[in-house]
Amino acid sequence: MKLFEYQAKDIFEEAGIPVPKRKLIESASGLDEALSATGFPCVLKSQVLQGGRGKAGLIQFAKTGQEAAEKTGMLFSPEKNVRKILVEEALKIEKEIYLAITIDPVDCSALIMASSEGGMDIEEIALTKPDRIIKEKVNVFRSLMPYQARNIMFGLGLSGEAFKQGVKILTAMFGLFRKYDAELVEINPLALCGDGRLIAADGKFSIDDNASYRQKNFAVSRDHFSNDIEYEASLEGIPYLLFDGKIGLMCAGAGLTNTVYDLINHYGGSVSNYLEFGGPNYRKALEAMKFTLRSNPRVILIVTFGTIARADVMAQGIADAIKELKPEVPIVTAIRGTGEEDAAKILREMGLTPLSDTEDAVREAVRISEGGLK
Amino acid sequence: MKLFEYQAKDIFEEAGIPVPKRKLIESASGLDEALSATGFPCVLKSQVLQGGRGKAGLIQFAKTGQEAAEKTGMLFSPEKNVRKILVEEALKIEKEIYLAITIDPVDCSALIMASSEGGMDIEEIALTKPDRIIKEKVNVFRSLMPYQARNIMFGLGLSGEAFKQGVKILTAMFGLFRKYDAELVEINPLALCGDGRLIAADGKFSIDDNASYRQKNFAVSRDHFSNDIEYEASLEGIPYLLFDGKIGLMCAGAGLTNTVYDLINHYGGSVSNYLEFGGPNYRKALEAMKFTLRSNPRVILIVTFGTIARADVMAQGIADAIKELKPEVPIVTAIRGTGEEDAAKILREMGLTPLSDTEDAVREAVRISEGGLK
Amino acid sequence: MSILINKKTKVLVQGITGGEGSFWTKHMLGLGTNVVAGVTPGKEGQSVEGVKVFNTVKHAVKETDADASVLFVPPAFAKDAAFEALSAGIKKVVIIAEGIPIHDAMEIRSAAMSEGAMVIGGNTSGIITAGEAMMGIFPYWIDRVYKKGDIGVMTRSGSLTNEVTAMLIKAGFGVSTLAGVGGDAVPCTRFAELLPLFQKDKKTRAVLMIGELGGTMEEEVADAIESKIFTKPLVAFIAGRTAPKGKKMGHAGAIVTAGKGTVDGKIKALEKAGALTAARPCLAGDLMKEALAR
Amino acid sequence: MSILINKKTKVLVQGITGGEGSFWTKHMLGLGTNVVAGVTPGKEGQSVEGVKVFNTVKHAVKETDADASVLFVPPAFAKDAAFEALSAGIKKVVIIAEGIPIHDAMEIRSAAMSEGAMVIGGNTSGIITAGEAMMGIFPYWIDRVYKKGDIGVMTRSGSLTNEVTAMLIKAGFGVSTLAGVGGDAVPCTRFAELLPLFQKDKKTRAVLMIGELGGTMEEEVADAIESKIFTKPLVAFIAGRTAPKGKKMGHAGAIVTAGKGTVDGKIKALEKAGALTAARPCLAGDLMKEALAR
Repeated sequence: MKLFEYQAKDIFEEAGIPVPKRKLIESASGLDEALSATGFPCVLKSQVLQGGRGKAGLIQFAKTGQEAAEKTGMLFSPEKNVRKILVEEALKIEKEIYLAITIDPVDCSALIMASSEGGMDIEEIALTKPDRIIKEKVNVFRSLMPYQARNIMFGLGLSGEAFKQGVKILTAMFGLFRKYDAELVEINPLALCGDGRLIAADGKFSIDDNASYRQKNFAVSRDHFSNDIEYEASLEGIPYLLFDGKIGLMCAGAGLTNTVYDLINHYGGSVSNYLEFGGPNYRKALEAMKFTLRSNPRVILIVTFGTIARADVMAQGIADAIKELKPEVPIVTAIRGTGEEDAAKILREMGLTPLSDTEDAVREAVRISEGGLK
Repeated sequence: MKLFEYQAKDIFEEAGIPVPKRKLIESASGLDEALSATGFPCVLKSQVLQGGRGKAGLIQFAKTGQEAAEKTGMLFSPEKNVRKILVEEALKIEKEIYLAITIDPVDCSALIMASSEGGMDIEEIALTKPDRIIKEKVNVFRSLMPYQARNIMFGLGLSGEAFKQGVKILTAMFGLFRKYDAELVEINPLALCGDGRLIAADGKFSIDDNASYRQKNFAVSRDHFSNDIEYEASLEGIPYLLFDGKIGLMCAGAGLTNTVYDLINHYGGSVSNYLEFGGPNYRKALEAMKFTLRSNPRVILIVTFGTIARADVMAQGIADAIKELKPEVPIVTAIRGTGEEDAAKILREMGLTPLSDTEDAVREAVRISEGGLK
Repeated sequence: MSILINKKTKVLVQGITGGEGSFWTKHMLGLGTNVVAGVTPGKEGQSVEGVKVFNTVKHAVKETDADASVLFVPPAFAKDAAFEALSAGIKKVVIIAEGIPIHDAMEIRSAAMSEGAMVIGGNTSGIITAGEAMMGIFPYWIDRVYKKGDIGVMTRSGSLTNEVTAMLIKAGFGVSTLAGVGGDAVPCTRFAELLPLFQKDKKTRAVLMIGELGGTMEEEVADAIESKIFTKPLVAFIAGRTAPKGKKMGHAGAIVTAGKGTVDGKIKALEKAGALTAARPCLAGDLMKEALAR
Repeated sequence: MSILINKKTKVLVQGITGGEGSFWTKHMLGLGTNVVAGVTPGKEGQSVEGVKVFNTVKHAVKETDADASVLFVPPAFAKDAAFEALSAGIKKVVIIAEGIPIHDAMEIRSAAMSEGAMVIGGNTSGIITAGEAMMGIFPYWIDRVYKKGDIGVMTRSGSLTNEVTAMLIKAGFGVSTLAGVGGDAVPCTRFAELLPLFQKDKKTRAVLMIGELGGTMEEEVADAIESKIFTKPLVAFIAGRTAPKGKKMGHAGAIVTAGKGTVDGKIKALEKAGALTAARPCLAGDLMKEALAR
């Protein structure tokens, strides 16, 4: 789960990492109080998870109360549809540093990356000037050692107080990385300010979803999703993505679902939703079909090839769902795997024509979705 | 530093390890309040660091208030000279388990030892029936894993609730071992009570002196020493032991001091104190001589062979100490190492006869201590 | 011959008394797997499908010389169970569990590497040597999916593996050993680490790799081919070629980030190294014939 | 020849700008030691006794190919400095500091073992190859203490080493390499681990071991002789034979506990293995003659 900037900064602050003066507001009414905490100039930062907020106009500067009020109104407008704004003091930044900790899956070490050329173009720098990125690996059974933090900070060209502060910040970041089962802890930019202080001006923090059972401080909320359906599906534990195409997918297994998605594109079709109901969800055909229908598909395509996720159980679930939901759209199936003969029988009894080849099913679904007769 | 039983139990309790109901008293006046907490029967446990408290009569049972008062008075009497008593509920023990974590210096792992034959005779069992001791090593870069705790608890023959509690207790012990830089964490006996509970009936906890800079919760106190001189020397950082012989040692280096101690015994002499003033203390000749004189020696024997601990600096320190303290006992020296020529000169100027051979010096000191003329 | 497991491998099942553990123990035995012991703490003395249950792996290994272990434990306990197997000297461990915390996976892989062991998974169907033995959850009873043959298969997926392998069988091939490295972002064994085993195995003529977008495992395979660590024919199918950037579709490992891990990049690297890549599952069989004819 | 260090060893000094670091750098150079670099964080660009100072070991190694490091850092920083040296690929590290926390020492020794490196110390005078090079704090300028010769010396002590070595010199012998394993309860290198090096070294005819009560290092040496890992003559002096039981006299390592580590036990084990043990330091020379004459 990705945390929002305001959550990341709260965690940073708790760990002793310097962050700007700031206040979160959820409506324009909180602005005055926030401004009295931050002063001017200030920054209005929309709390959304997508990247490139600056270029999308979701980060605004203001020098006066009036300017701040106007821009806050703009961001909260239905057009921008921002739900939370972090109001912050504007920093006088002399230099932007990049600092991140992630996982190296090959070495199985924690990978620290740093660059003295932080800021918006860090991905570009990673691609074009990889030597400008300093790397240091940390054995997962050991902690970050002070010498490793020093290696980084000397590599960044820091000295004096900023050097010492940098060592402390990185050490604190590593503690957070381990404590919160993080996939990524990133400060970008870590601002070296005019007064010599280092301040985390922006931060990313991503917590491993598989560790949610032991990381209960943060819950997925509606804010994490771009629409209600994806949010509600996530509450059911069903992987779901909404698209604007014509075929509603109900598949099992990420690899197979991705492949079906590719095949639909290959045959010129389009997808109205991506949905997996295999694995632990293979008895959830009813819920899966409800979510699929909400994407307004012209046809539902069901492809499975399960082992534990038994074909007959899935087919029965689909039969029951059809009885209850009475979908008006045609349904194409290729349900294979454990119990597939029984599955075919169940589907035939429902009046469907079960197919056994994935490509046959995809072609049929594409044909129907493009106006062909069922 | 060894902790007292009451300190160990406080730490255990903080970590969630079950301990008996108890109250520490420092005089007989606290007894009634303590008894109201523990009830009867109770145990009066003298808080001293030596082993074999039971056999020395330092642990007493009482069934009534009167009995408790009598025995408390006895323990606090000048003869026994106990400074603190832990008053505890008496447990109904069905089985005594031994559980300890220490360091394996060869493997550099944490070594867990356990036995279902705990209690007073555990050292005997370790020698005569080593197969009754279950061992499990923990890589120092990893934590104790649940499976390791299970290996131990199954090995002890536990099951059901006691098994689960045992896993928790050992896990907590391991946490304490690492958190407090422990050399030894021991529960003996871990009492399996009539009601199925496991309770730490007695505990040993030893914290690495070298880690005292980061383990500030516990300070050495007068209670840790058998006399004032050893306590005061420890406050100066000077290793010191008081004996009842005739030669006061002022030596440098543990190995050399031990060797001089051996040589004195070899030549039939006896030692009034063991004292090292080398290493970081090599400029503390005055303090060292004060402590040495307090052991009432018939002769002071000074043997050093230093590199960083410069001979000339030590000799000058001794000369200054003689001027200030004007000791009446004779002084025999063998001060060698860096600057030894200057050292010899300084000592001669003080009227001493510096020797250069350790055995010569030892023989001379023994001779004088046994009544020979200086 | 085969890689990783065969009829003689002495298999231990951790979590054998659970629902999945006992169900799959029956099927592993059914395929001929030499399941010698099971472990469930507190259940020593019981038996499952005739297999003796022990309290600890240490005890099970002492009594049965088990030399491989398959874990049917929930993801939160996978690290403990894997460490228990490794500490008892077992050098081949398969973790089926889906949802292992990534920091745990890091530790498991680290421990395995430092102990010279191979942990396969998590989030995998496991390993199957067709007609001989399996450690995992394969529908070996469906003839058109896993038939004995001489093609080694390695995969990141579950259902997709059934799909693609069925195509291979349809084209007249069979499988020597199939190893699922699992769909997690930090698999404990990586594709390229299986290649030396397939290279050495006389019964494996060629390898089919079923990959996915995200990560760099397929690129590492291309490197291994380039540097002649693996010289047999290799055919790859890679899912997710049309997945929208930045959207999380399924497996945690399948995230397109920082310009790396795209299907295009993987295909280019593999083809440059001389491997053939199938655009659709149904092409895997024909491409394998082509690769073997070269 | 010699063990561990010689004239060619490229020595790094960590903590070179401190009082002790600079003092002993001068003396190491004075003996002919090839000190190639120093490290003190924040002091890069300075020099000490003509030796260049770097901010990090990584940088120092890159610039100078240093292959051994001696640490003049306070005990609280020993672990960090040792790990820094190991991580930069240095395989020989000497830690002088007295007072390293025992849990830190465990971690240092563990790391060294897993990286195939040798860390000597802490709480040691270090290593000296007489007349060639030293990493540590030896009074090499006192002729009667460290003279070139063919007796390898290994010791747990400082001042006592001077005492006993002087007796060896007095008897006409000299020293090939002297290695102090240090007086701590958890030395990062143990006596028995030095024996294969002395065994291999052609310039070492025999070994003098200066031991102490407590621990089991001397018993391990007896085992190494029994199992023919070490076959040259060995003479031992062991301090503390009359130390009262249970009293803590000096070194943390020198505690008599649980019936193990007594001087009597050590002497019995060594003599059984065929080593000679000196009852007093002054007998070491004569015993060495006897051992070599056998």
